[in-house]
Amino acid sequence: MTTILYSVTGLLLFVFGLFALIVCPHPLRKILGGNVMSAGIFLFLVAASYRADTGEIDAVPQAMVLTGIVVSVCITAVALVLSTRLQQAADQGARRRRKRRREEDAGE
Amino acid sequence: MKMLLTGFDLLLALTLLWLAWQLLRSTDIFKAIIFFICFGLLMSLAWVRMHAPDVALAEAAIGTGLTGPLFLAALRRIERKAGKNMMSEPAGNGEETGSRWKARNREMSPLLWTVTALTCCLAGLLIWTVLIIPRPLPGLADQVAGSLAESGVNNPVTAVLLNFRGYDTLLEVMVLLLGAITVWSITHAPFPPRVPDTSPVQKAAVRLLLPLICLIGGYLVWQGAYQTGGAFQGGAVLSAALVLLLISDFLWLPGMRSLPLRLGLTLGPLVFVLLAGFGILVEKTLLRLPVEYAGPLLLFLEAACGLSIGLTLAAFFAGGRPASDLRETPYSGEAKGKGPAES
Amino acid sequence: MIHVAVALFLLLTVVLGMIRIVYGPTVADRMMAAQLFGTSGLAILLVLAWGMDMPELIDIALTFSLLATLATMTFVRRVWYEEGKSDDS
Amino acid sequence: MAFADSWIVVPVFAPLTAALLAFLVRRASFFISLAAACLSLLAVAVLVNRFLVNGPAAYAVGGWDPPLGICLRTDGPALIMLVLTAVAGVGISLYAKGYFTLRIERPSRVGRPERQERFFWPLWMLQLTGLNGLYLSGDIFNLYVTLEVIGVSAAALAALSGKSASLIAALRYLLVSLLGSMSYLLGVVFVYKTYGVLDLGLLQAAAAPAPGVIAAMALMSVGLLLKTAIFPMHFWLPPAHANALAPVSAILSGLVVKGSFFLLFRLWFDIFSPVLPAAAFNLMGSLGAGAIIWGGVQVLRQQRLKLLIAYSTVSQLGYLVIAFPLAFAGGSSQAWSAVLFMASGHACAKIAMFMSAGTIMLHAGHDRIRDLAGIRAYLPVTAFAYAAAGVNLIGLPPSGGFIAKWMLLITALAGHQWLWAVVLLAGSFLATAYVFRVVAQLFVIPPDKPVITRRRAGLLEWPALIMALLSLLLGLMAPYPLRLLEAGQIVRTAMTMGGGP
Repeated sequence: MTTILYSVTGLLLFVFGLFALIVCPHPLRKILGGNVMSAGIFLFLVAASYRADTGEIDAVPQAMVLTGIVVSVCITAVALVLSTRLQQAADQGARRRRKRRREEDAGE
Repeated sequence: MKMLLTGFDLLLALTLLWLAWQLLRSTDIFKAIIFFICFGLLMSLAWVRMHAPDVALAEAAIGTGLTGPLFLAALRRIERKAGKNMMSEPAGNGEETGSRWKARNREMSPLLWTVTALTCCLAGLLIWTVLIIPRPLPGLADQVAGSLAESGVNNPVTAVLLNFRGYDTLLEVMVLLLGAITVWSITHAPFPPRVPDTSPVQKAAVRLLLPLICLIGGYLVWQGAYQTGGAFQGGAVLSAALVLLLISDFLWLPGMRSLPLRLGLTLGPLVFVLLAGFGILVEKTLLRLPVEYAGPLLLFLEAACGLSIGLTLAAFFAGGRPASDLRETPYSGEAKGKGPAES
Repeated sequence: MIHVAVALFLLLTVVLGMIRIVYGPTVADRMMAAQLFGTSGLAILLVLAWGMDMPELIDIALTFSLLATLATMTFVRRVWYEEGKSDDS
Repeated sequence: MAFADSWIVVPVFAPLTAALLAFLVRRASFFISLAAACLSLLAVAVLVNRFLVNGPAAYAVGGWDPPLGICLRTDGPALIMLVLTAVAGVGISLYAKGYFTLRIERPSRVGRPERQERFFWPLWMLQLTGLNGLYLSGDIFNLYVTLEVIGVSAAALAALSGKSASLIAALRYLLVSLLGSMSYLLGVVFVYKTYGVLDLGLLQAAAAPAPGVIAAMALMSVGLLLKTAIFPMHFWLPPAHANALAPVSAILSGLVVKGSFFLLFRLWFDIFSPVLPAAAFNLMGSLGAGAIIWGGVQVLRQQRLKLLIAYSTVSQLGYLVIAFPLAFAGGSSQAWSAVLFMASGHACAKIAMFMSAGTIMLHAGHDRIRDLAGIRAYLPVTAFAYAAAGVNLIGLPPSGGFIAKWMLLITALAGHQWLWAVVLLAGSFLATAYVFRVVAQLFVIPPDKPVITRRRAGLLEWPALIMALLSLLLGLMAPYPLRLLEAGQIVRTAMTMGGGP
């Protein structure tokens, strides 16, 4: 019961994240979606190998999830820095355009 | 008892789903990030319920403790122009004001309908597959238990992570380093204000917390061999100490030299590679550890990796290479604490 | 038995606390709600540590409590605090 | 286990160590990287030699046999990809040195090319680590980690130029690659849930129809198709490849997409072929047909040289998946030998093309095809390299592309699969059209055009020519790769598990 419940929750989280990653325009939202997606997969992975009746714990999926969490924080950080840099570039471009326009106005 | 536990699980699962839905749907990005922090917290409770305390600890330290602040810091940098109306409730859809990602019209376009329908189908199919798969297999639990004595540690998760599947972990540590190199290659860290106005309360708090956090981080790294803990969790806690320093805008930070940082970042992977080579020399097999020395070697490895991981995660938070790297100096450029224009 | 009931009750309060996050109205309210959330979660962890006989959960609670300051400080310094400053960069 | 067995780890660990050192000691980063590339080439040569003598090898990392530990394996297809990567690795390293030297000499902005170069080397070495790790790995979760190494370093390389367009493309690339690897990972979870093991060899033995397998294969395949940019999931590729620095474009287009494709190929043919229905193979074939035709038409519409080459990658990748139904129906090894020929020939040709395009861009300052007339007079070697690589894309003898398309066509005709045969021929016509469109421009001498200054560019021109000639002469060298594949095939049928120390 517990296994099924958490497995299904994990899969639904995966689908939610997938939906956000595809549909939302804002990069932060996309990255959040990716995080939810990976959390869903990890939950599914551990829930699928958890056996409530015997209480037996398989360490391999847990190690896999640890690896996955670290990888996903790494990708999150890179994506965040990329979007920050992108915003910076856009701001700079806008400032440059504004300055040029001002100079043109002054020239006239 | 059983029913109460089921009730707890059900409530937890429903709340997780509701939170995920909210964080993906809410109009305000800041709200979404707060939801995300709460989401991480509840995920960690779910890990506890799955009897995976190592994962719960990692989720607490990395997933929530660090990712949340990462998002908050990035939000500030991205939504600068939108900052004006962040204090009050944004009128209507304040999500994308001023940023380059303008809010699209919220009407359901045919494309959106298609994507929604497809994802619903996907969810249905996946859940159906899970329901028809027979009982879970024993997996590799028996093998792990059988070889645990030769691994040099008592915690099965650490044994899998560092010994049985050490190659995976080496590549994973490399992914972290790769992330740090990527972040450095993209931009330089934003420069703190020339005269930081950190409040005395915060300074005092940092002074109190810093040694405590370092202590706990070291303790978690050391404890990994016996029970819950390990290089990743301990490293994440160590990085929290560095992040506290970064947030408090200490003056000496912008002048940080790049070489010691690079040494620190590569220390863990270097030790790992040396250990792998040592395995070839001594046992003629990559990454193989002599059984009698496995314990101390793994502890040494964990310590080195913990340090590097802490530094790497802090580098993620800093959001770029140090200002002194490659002949960039903090205040040589334009005035008013703004860095030299990149690109 | 009793610990599960207490944990369930605490989880319920957490769910109720979410109202603050949803209805705001300011960012500070939301941040405070999240912090409160963290405190309740910590309590749940401690209760479970005692009830499920898993002492390692105390370490998790400790980590949570230490790292909660991180989010708050980031919020104060990077989101809230710079609000007041002139922002022409 | 003997010392000599450890050669198998060198292709992974040489670039890995080089990445660490190149990040630490930046002044020597080029020499460190070149040394690592050469060392991997040497190691791959040793591996090929050992393979021909001893047959496929398995190496249990850390002395832990599967299912607990991770196993590295060599077999025919993996070795072909390793040889390709190692050769291309040396070529690209040399070219990149020339490229950055020239850019630093004439800086567009002070300090920027230096910075790009310093970060290029460790990232490139990590990319090489990921690719070699992927080809050698025998564990589906370890493959996920290598996929992430490849994905992140590819996005980082794509962002290296720092232009707004390339940043947008890199962010999209990163997110797409995240989506792909997540989908793959969920597939891995389903596999683990169904069979309880992660090792490829054990999976091959255990592969029997089970409820979770179709879901697992669908998820893993979609993820890998997305990463390989197979039509209609190719949307991210042209901007990412076209806006990157020239050596980076060569890496991305020549090597990176081949990595995820190789994994797809391995899963479909080595592991799960008994449990997959014929319809799945036909679906893959139709994706390939779509890629060839749609991509080919898109190429013809491009006005920029680098975009043109990037779209041609989309089109050429179609040939790789169109072989799936052919190999399934033919039941012969010919179709999948053709796939490997196609992959290596295309990799060499595409690397040569992007190198030439980069050289042209450095000299002319732009890459508008309209204004490139007569470049041959100034950069004869580069123009020739472009044309020679084009011959491979069209599939004229004696190129590797010719052998591959010939084998595919033979299989299609033998199996009476006329539709695929028609698509193959149509693709060749489209390729002819877009290759000659550029080649004609390059070789036409215009009456009065501003002379571009030719600078000393040996490191820019010769690696491109050598890669182009390799792709051109691959057809003549065909017996050697085929020998590797045949040796692998004997063992494929009787592959034994484990093989630890």
